[in-house]
Amino acid sequence: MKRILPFPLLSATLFTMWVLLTGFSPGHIVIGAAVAVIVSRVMLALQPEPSNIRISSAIPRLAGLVFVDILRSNIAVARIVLFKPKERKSGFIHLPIELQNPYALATLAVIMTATPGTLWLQHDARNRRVLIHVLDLVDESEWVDLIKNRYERLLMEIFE
Amino acid sequence: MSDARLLILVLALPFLGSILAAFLPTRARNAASFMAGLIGLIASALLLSFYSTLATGQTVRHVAPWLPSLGLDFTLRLSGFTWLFALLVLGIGTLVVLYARYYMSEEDPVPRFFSFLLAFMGSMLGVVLSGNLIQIVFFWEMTSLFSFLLIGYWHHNQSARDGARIALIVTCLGGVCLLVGMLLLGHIAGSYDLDVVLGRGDIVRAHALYLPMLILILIGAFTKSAQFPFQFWLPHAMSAPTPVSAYLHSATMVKAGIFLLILLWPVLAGTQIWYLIVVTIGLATLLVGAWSAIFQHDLKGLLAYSTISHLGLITLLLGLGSPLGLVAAIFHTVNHATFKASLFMAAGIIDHETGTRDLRKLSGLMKFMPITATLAMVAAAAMAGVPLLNGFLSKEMFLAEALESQSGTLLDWALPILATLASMFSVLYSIRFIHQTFFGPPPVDLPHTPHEAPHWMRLPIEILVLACLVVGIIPTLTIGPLLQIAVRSVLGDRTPDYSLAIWHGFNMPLLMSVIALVGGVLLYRRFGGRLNAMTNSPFIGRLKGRRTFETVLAALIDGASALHRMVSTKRLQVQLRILIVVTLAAGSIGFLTYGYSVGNGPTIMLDPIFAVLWILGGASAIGAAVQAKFHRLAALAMVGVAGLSTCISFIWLSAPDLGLTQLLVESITLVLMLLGLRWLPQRLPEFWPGGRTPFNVRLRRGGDILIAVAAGLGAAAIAYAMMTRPEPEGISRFFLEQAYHGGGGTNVVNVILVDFRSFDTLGEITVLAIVALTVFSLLRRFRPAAESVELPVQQKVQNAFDAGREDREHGDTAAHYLLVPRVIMEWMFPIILTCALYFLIRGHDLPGGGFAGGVTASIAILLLYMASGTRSVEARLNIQPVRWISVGLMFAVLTGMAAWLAGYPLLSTYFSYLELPLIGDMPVASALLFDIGVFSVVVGTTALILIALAHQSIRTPRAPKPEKAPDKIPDMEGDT
Amino acid sequence: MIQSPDLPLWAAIIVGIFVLLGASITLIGALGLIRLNSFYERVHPPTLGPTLGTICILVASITCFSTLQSRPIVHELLIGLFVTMTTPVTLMLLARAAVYRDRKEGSPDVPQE
Amino acid sequence: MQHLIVAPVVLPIAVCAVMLAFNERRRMLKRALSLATTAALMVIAALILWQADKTGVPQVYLLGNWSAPFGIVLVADRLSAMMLCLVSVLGFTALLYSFARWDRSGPRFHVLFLLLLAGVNGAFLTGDLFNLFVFFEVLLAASYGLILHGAGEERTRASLHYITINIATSLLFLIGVAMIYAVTGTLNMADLAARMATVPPEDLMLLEAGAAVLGIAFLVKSGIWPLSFWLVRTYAAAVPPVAAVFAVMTKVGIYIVLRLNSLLFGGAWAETAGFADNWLIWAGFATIAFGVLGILSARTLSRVAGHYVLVSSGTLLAVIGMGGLELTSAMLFYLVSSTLSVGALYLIIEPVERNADEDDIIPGLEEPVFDDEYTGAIEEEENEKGIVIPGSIAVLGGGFIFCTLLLAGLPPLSGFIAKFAIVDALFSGPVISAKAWILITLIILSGLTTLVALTRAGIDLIWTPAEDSPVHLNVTEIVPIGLLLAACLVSMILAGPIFSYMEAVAADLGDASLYIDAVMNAPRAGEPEMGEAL
Amino acid sequence: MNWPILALAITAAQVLLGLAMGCAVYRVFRGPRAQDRVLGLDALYLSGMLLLLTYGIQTGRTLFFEAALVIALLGFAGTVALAKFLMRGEVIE
Amino acid sequence: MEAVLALAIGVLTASGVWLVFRPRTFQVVLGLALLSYAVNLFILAAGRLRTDAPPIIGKDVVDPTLYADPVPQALVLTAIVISFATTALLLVVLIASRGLTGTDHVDGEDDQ
Ligand code: NA
Ligand code: NA
Repeated sequence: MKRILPFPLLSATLFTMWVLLTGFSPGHIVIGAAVAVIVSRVMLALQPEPSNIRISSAIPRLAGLVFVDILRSNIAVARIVLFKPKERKSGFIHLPIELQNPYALATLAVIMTATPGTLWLQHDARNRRVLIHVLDLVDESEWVDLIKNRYERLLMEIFE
Repeated sequence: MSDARLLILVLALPFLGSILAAFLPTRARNAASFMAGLIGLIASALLLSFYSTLATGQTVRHVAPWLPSLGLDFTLRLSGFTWLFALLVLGIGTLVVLYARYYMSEEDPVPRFFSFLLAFMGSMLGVVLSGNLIQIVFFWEMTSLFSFLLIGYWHHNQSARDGARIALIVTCLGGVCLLVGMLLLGHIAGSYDLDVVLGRGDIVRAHALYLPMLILILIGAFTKSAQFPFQFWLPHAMSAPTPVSAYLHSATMVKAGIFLLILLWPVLAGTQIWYLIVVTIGLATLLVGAWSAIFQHDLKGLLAYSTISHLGLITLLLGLGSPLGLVAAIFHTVNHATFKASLFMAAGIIDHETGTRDLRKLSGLMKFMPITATLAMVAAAAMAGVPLLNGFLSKEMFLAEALESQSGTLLDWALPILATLASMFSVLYSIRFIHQTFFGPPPVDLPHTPHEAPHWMRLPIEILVLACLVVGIIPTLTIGPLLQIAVRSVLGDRTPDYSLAIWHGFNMPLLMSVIALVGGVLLYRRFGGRLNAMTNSPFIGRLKGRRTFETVLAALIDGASALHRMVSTKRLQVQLRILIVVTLAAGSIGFLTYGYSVGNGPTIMLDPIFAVLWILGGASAIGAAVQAKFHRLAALAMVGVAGLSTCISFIWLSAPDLGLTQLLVESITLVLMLLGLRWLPQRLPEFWPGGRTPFNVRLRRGGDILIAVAAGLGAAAIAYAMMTRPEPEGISRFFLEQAYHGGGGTNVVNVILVDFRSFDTLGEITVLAIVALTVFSLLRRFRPAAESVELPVQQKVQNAFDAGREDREHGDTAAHYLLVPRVIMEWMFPIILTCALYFLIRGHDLPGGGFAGGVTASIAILLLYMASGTRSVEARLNIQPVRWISVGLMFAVLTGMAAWLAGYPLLSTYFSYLELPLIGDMPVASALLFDIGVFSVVVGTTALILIALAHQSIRTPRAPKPEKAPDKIPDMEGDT
Repeated sequence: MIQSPDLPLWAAIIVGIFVLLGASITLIGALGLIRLNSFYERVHPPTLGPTLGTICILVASITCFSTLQSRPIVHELLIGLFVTMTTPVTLMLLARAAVYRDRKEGSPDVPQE
Repeated sequence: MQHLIVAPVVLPIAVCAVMLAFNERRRMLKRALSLATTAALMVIAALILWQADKTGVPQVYLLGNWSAPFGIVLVADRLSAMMLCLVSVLGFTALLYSFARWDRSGPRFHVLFLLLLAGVNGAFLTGDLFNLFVFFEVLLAASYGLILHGAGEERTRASLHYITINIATSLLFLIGVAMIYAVTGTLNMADLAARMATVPPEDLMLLEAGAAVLGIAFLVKSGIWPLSFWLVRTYAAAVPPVAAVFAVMTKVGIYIVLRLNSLLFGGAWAETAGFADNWLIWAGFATIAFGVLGILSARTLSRVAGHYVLVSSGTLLAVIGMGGLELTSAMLFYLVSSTLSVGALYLIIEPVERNADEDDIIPGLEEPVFDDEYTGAIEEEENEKGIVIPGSIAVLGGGFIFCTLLLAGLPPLSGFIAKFAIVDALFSGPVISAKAWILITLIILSGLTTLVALTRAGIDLIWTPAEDSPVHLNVTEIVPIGLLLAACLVSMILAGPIFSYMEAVAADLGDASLYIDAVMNAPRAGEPEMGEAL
Repeated sequence: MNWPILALAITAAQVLLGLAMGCAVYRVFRGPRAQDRVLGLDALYLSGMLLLLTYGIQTGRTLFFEAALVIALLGFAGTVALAKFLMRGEVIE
Repeated sequence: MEAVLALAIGVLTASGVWLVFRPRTFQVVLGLALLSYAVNLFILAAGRLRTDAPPIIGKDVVDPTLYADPVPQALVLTAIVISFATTALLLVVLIASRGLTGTDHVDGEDDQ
């Protein structure tokens, strides 16, 4: 199984993608399967870092959390843009971080950046810290707490 | 009686001999000369066999079709006159061959000499034997060519090279004039056939184009025969080996012009304008030549000017227009050939034996070479017109004709006087030639000790001198019949009565002869001693023909260069401006003719968003134009905005395929530009001295703005006119109707690309392949500018930063920077590839296709390179772009060729919908296979270009930097 | 003007509202590009478009096409997925580049490494 | 063998696809393949010519089996067949010549060379306006690659101009095609010709403007003044075999002008008949005059050759403008003769100049600053000394003289006949017009100036003693030059039959309906003759 | 039913998106730094993508979906390249 | 729509022409890019404008009046590909020229 489908999650994604794109005809399901198997083997050549994602309830919890956060921050940022509140102050934060798995880091980076109001700048692997920029920096520790407690924990659960 | 076809042999023999000689070994002097001599003899013998035919007054013709549609047949024609002339060419040619055998040194590549000589002989025969005006010109030009090679035979001498070049240019100039003249003559006479033309003299002379035609033909003849003012090339041709001079300036080359004038005399002569031009030129040449000859110190120079003078004499005779003049001209042509050839040969012997031709050094050679001296004296006497020699006879006829001239102009009384004067000069230089060479004290300081030449070398001179004597003493028995045949063939019924007797009683011509002889002797006694001290001929010496020629030529070249610089440019900007302006002008012709009108077809209502889109797009285009010089990145972004507007417009205007493709191309082009930008120099804002942009710069910019606005307005106006017109009933309907039923696809655009017009697509992928290979090979030799070789400043700073911190290693900054993006972009690689396959597969029915798919795939590769770096990617993936291109091209071509198997034309498609169990309807179109080929080529191409560009950054400069050496040599060829 | 698609009223209302909503949110995000003062502030609002703006318009699109073709058409989800994956990449790279450039010029607003 | 018509295009592409599959190190294999291909192209072209002449009607090939005007058609009539022959002869000889060493001064020479031939052949064969654009691009792209072949500063600089101008010109081409399509709704040249008469009068302005813009695109390629300043420099920068085939590239532009002028403005339709003639004549005159000035002021042989290319283009264009059966056939003969001769000249220039300056063998071929890390082993520039053949100077001199004669229009080679035929045709009318006189003067001037320039150069380079070392000539250098000169000699001897062929071509051109009918009624495969028009 | 109100809503949405694009282009023009322009270009592409989606809804055709997909999936390539160029001085190292 | 597109073509052309006349290679490349947008739109315009009528047909009998003219679209597609290729080549040549001559002036030498 591992030899035919070295990256099952990827293959599944590709298959789903193919079927979504082409429609649910039997022919395309066959082709989609073939594409999923063949193309995912390309990744073998690229030798990505091994990932061992644990399928658990943490995934839907994270997704829900992200969705709600995105909604909230959308409103928050829209408010800032439209009304330009005086008290606002933006700034950079150095954030210590335990995560080391690159996939976990990538996911965190995507979440942070996709959420309006926060921006991931870079991860310093040697000093185990990330640099982020926050649009509405009311209290630095609040952000640290938010990220460490809400996201990092869930991500640890999924990836490490 | 002889077969006319023998003429072919006569003409061909010299050429065959020439080719043969060219292949002889360099030192085969004897073989070459023997063969050449033999050819001369055989050809002469063949010619002699025509005597009986020609004696009856007939003309021999041989016609072979060559270019019938242009009225050009290969015609050989032998009349009495041409027969005599051909004999002269061959006879003297044979003697020259014999002479040259001894004259030419063993060190010289003699076979080549004989090869040229024979070819020249053949060309001369060609001129003489041609029965077609154009054919005459044909061989005429060939004589120019081969004389050029002969004159330049000793091309290690500067003077030989110059002499050859001047002769070639002057005679070829005449040649082209002659060609046009002959064409006009043929046009007037209605045929190029010589016999036809000769029969239509009256028509020709009465024609409106007679004068231009005459002038053109005369220029041809005069340049060849070294008539004033074209005479200057002839003395310079003396740098040729003496046998060549003997041949060219006695019987051939210079006589070609005379030949032509005699040949066409019945057609052209007899008008007032003919008389005025030809007589004047002939007279001028006669005098100028004779006068100049007196003052030459070089034996050959003296003979050269004497030749010019005698040619002038003959021309003058022809110009008179009287039949007797013609007789005299023909007679003198023959005579001059004999004595001049022998004199040249004698001069050659003197040169050969003493090592000099300088009259001032030569002296008293009579003692050393008595036989040669005697021969030379006889020949010189003939040249001077001494009685009992042939020169005397024809000169008497000339003087008689000079007296007879009745044109009613000043020339009538000037001619006899000037003719006598010229004869006197002739005597003078003949005496000088003989006296200074053979008499006087023994010579001192000669390069060689002179002695008599070998017997065989003297033999040709002996024969020629004998001819001078025999003709001079018993003309009626010797030259008489031959001359009669020749004259009759030219004049026909107009042939006059003439007498070749030596004694005509005491008459004016005899008196003039005596005056000339006595005068010449007296003049030599009076002034002969002073001649050696003169460096220049008085009066005429100022007319430096050659210098004038060179000056004119140089002025022409300088003028041309200056003019050329004025009407051309090396600058790209100017060229582009011209291109656009010319296009604008050309494009507006239609509008100026028919007026501009807007059509009345259906239009569509404006979508507000479309207007917004183009406010942005247009502003960005202008912004890009303004910013491109100093803010390249900004300009690039603005071009990107305009590009996006274009993409969205495509989609809005019902062209989803275009939108899709353009979007993909946009991305890849942007990356390409950035890859290139790396190697461009920094641009700093302009600083003009004084702080103001100079006026000329502002003027240029203003002009550019004007042109640009005009171009924009033009494009807009035309586009609007197009769009508002009702659509013509064109071919598009067919494609819409047939795409599915005939082409098996619902995306009509794609069906057009891979089926209806798949040949276009084949060409298109070929272009892609070519460009990729070109880029690749160009970049192999890429050499960046000095300041770009180094790392970009950003990387240097970042590396320094990494090096300066304890907690960092080299490359950490980049690694940290790219960590997250790299992870994401690597995992997107298979996703994008899947997308690429999706575009490929669906293209036939929906927007997409091989090109879109291919570009998508190469963007996947590109992202990988950007995220992970060249070395890292190539350590893992071996992309082998060239192989992709190769396979793709093969796929496309083979798919197209598959149709041949079924008996259909290339690229005919096959499609059907397969009913597969479980799977259902599957479209199977061969066009899809073709599209796969396209896909493959596009992937290979784009990847090759991007990778080749990307590789420049990691190439190692020659200056050793071992730590930066590449880990691995990537294989772009697909061969491990 | 192009006619609107042939939809039942309920769907038309959903589509209309979501399209307008998505466009408005995107516009607000874009306004941020104009209204905010520094680059690091301007980086944030454009994510309104890729996130909520996109979601709204995708919802409209899914509703519209699913209704039109009477079966769930959800390939729009892919766009959402891709945008979510790619936009952060560009923004973080760009912002980091900006930090580097500002730092090199000695700007006091950016933190030292 | 109905597929023969498509072979000149497809064969080189297919061979290139195969060649690309092999590593560049397999040089002998590639040489063998490309030489065999060019030889085959000569045979194919000869067969097509024979077929076209035998049948007398244009042979039509429906690509994809779609009938005209919908699909793309290839049309091989006498004119295209003649052009195919011309380019194949030049291609074969230039390729052979390149074996002397030029094919090694950069990678992928053979592929680019063959694709250039494919592009040129496609342009000569296609009967579709847009397909013409595509093949123009093929030949241009290949020419970009070939001009850069050997790299070096001058080549790069020259090609920068060349490429920029040609890209701009290609855009004009597209604009022209679009305008014509907008008015007529078709791209097929025969269909276009047939529709000319039905264009509504209010659309004529667009049609003519489109044709004019299109014409500019072709005229740039054919080297007309003042749009041709790039040409001389570009050709001079190219390596000799490339320059030799480039000699045919201007003729592609000429061919198209001739073809479209006769099809669209040939007088079948009075409204626009002779639309371009006067412009062509005066532009042609200007081009000849410019070329003459250039020849006189040229300091190097390749510049003489380049300006001669201009002279010949100018002559051809002026003659096209003047028209007439006799003049056209003379012009066609001149086209063939001048192309072959200038090709030979480009080939001989380098050995001649090599004699003068031994140490500058490949100008501009400098060492790259970077180590070559791609594959290596391609361009070991062993300056292989040729075999010292006996009398190499003589051979060289002989060849050079022949070239001079050809270009100056002197006998005994075809240049003389060509010049004669044109002037003869100009004189053939009852009244000789002022334009005819101007053209004659210019032709004669150009011949003379060529003579002056080439003699001067030839004497300096060949005769001036500098022969401390004999010239090294390769057999692969002599044979191609010899072949081209022999072709000129043969065309002199066989002038009769060649001229009757040219007259047939001219007659074909005079009758557009022949072409139109052949294309529009060409039957699809698998359908009865005269299949239903779709 | 074709609801005019829906047509109006979509057109209005398009105009709003157009204004969003205008804001982005403003940033491209204004700068002041290269990163601002790049940011503007990126935002422009996203608005353009949404515009295409609304056009798909407006016409009821799924044909324009792929173009939007291309922007979503590949549009960032250009921005990445620009960002890398700013940061590292070259796009591919 | 027609007028807007015509103006768009005009502005693109004018900007492109202006840039093509400039002395720096990069300007010329950008100019050619703008010109090729203009030309592509121009070709599309030659087939007349249609909105909401992409030439993607059903499988039944086709009414040609319902679709935009597909021919110009096919031509533009080919033109896009070719101009992409030649632009890439020009770009490479210009950086090669810059490397060899040391300047990015189109003539390979600075005139001032
Ligand atoms: Na964010
Ligand atoms: Na003396």
